[in-house]
Amino acid sequence: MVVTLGPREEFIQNNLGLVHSCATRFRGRGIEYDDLFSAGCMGLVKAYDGFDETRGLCFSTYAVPVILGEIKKLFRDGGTLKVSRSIKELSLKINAVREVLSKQYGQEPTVSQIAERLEVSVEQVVQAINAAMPTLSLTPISDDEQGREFDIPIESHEEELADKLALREVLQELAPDDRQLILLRFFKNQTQSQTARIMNTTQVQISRRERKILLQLRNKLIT
Amino acid sequence: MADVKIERKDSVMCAYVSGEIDHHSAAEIRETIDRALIAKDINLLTMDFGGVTFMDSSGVGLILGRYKLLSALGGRLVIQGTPPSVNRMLKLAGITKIIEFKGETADETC
Amino acid sequence: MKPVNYVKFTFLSRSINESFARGAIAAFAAQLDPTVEQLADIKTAVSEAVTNCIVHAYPADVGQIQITAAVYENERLVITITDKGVGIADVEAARQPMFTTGGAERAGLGFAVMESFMDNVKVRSKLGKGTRVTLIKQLHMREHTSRPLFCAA
Amino acid sequence: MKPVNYVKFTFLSRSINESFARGAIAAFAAQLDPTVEQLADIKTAVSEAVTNCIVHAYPADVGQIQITAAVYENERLVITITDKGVGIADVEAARQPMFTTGGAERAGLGFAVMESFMDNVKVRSKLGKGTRVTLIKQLHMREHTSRPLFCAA
Ligand SMILES: Nc1ncnc2c1ncn2[C@@H]1O[C@H](COP(=O)(O)OP(=O)(O)OP(=O)(O)O)[C@@H](O)[C@H]1O
Ligand SMILES: Nc1ncnc2c1ncn2[C@@H]1O[C@H](COP(=O)(O)OP(=O)(O)OP(=O)(O)O)[C@@H](O)[C@H]1O
Ligand SMILES: [Mg+2]
Ligand SMILES: [Mg+2]
Repeated sequence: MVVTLGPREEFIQNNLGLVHSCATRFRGRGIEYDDLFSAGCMGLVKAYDGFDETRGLCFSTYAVPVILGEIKKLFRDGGTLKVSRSIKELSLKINAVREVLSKQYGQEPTVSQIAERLEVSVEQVVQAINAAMPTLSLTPISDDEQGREFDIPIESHEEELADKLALREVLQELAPDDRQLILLRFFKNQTQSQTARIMNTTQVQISRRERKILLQLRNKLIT
Repeated sequence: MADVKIERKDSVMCAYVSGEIDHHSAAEIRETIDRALIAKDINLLTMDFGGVTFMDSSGVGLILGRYKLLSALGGRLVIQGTPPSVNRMLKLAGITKIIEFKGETADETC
Repeated sequence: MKPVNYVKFTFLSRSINESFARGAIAAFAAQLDPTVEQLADIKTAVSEAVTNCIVHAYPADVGQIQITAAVYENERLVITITDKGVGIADVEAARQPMFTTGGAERAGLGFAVMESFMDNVKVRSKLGKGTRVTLIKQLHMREHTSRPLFCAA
Repeated sequence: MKPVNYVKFTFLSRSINESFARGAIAAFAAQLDPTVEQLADIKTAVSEAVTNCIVHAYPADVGQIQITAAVYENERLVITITDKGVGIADVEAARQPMFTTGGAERAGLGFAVMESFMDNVKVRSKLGKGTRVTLIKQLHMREHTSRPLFCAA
C-alpha cells in the first residue's frame, strides 16, 4: 500500500493539530509554548520531507517521534544542568516570595499560593522546599537583627561563661540523688539500667525520675 | 545532598556545611571533619551552617559528637551561621546553652 | 473513618532512602496545600522515624520499611512508619528526650522532635517483631480560602 | 541482576495522585543525580503511564495503581507501572501514535511520548486482568565524575 500525503503546504497546514498535541506534552518545563510549537512545526516539515511513501508506514507513526525529538532538542542546552542546582535556585525565589506574601496576607502562604505567584507548579515548589527553610516570624522584621524570633543572640564570653555557670548552678540546685542520676546518665553515658543498678533502684523508676528532672532542667535553662 | 568544605589555618579549623543534614549525609560530614581534625592539632573548630536547608536530630548528634571529641582533644567548638529552623532544632535539643554560638554571619577567624 | 486518599510505599532501610521518604511524603502532603513550615515539620518528623528504622530497627542488616500516608476529610494527615526490626523493649523510656541506645553520635531526640512537630505521635512495638510509629497532623486549623481538594479522576 | 536499591508504592487511581507519582519518582531518581532534562523526561513518562491507568484501566471506578522503581549498578533506572484494570486488547495497535480509544479529548500520544523520553518501553497486558508498563532509562552514559552512590546504612 502506498500512502500519499498530498501537497506539502496544505498537508502541513492540516496536521498542525498533531504538533499542538505534541507540544502540549512539554508545557511547564520553562520554555514558552510558542517556541515549543515552532520547533514542533520544524519537526513536522522534516517528517513530511523525510517520509518514504512506499514503505507502507502510517505517517503519524513516522512523524510523531520526529516532532517530539525536534521539541526535545530545545531542552538540550540546559542538558547538563543538575537538578540539585536548579532546585537551589528555585528555593531562593520561594524564600523571597514567601516573605512578600506573608506580609501581604498577614499569614503564612500555602504552597499553592507561592506556586501561583512564581508561575510554577505546586509540584516544583514542593520539590524545592527543603524542610529547614528559614521559618518566618510574622512579626515585622526590624533593622535590629536581634529582634527576630528565632535568632540566637551573639553571646559575649561573659555570657557564655554565665551560661555554663547557669547549667552548673541548676545542677547544684538538684537534690543529691537527682544530680547523681543526671551525672551518671548524661556525663558518664550510663544506660538507664546501669544507672538503676548503681543507684539501687529499677530502670522504670530511673526512667520516670529522669523525665521529670529533664523537664525541670530545660524549663530552668530556657526561661 | 550535603556538602562540607574545610578550611584550616594553624590550629584553627572551619567547616562550612551545606545542604540537607540527615543520618545519611551526617556520616559523610562527620568523617570529613574528623579526618581533618585528627590530622592536625586543632584547638578551635567552627562549624558554619549557613547553607543548611534541612536538619533533623542527626545534625544535633553531629554537633554533640564534635563537641565531645574536641573536649577530649582539649579544643573548643563554635557554631555559627545557623538558619532559624536549625536554631529551632538546637533549642528543642536544649543545647543552645551548652554550645558556643557566634552570630549568623561568618567570622574572619576562618 | 475512611480516608479520602491514601498511599502506601515500601523501601529498603538504606540511609540514602531517607531523603526519598521525605520527598515522597512531601509530594503526597502537597494535596493538602500546606504552608512551607507545615511541610517542613512533616518532612522532619518522617525523617526521624525513618532514620530510627535504619539505625535501630535493622542495626546490622538491610530490611524493609513501609510507610502509609492517608488524608481524612477534615484535612487530617495520618502517616505510619513500620519496620519488622528488633522492636523496642520499653517504649515509654525510648520516647524520653535524650534517651538513646545509639551511642555518642545520636542525641536521643528523634521522638521528641516528632512529638513537637506533629499533633500526635503513637508508638507500638514488640521485641523481635518490629515497630510502628503513627504521626498525625491537622492542617489548616486557621481560616483558609477553601477550594475543592479533590476532583473526580 | 539484583537492583542496588528499589522502592514500591501503591495508590488510588485518582487524578490528584498523578503529581504524587511524579514527585515520588523524582525523589527516588534524585539518588542518581540526574540532569534537569533527564528528570523531566522520567517524570513525563511516568505521568503518561499513570494517566493511562486512571483514564483507561479504571474508566468507571477507582482502582489501585502500583509503581516500582529500581536502580541497577550501571545507573540504569527501571520503573514499572501496573494496574488491575480492563487491559489492552491489541498492545501493538495501542502503541501506535494517534491510536486512542479515549475520544476527542485524547491525542493517542502517551505511548509515543514514553518511547521518545525513555530508552526502552515494554508493555504487557491481558484483557480484564490489567496492564504493566516498564520504563527503562540509562543515566549518565557520558563520563561523569564517579562518586560512591551508596554507603552502608
Ligand atoms: N524503629 C525502632 N526500632 C527499634 N528501636 C527504636 C526504633 N525507634 C527508636 N528506637 C529506640 O528508641 C530510642 C530513642 O529514639 P530517638 O529517635 O528518640 O533517639 P535516637 O534515635 O537514639 O537519637 P536521634 O534520633 O536523636 O539521633 C533509640 O535509641 C532506640 O533505642
Ligand atoms: N493502562 C491501560 N489500560 C487499558 N488501556 C490502556 C492503558 N494504557 C493505554 N491503553 C490504551 O492504549 C491507548 C493508547 O494510549 P496512549 O497513552 O498512547 O494514548 P491515549 O491515552 O489514548 O491519549 P493521550 O495519552 O494522548 O492522552 C489508549 O487509548 C487505551 O485504549
Ligand atoms: Mg532517632
Ligand atoms: Mg495516554
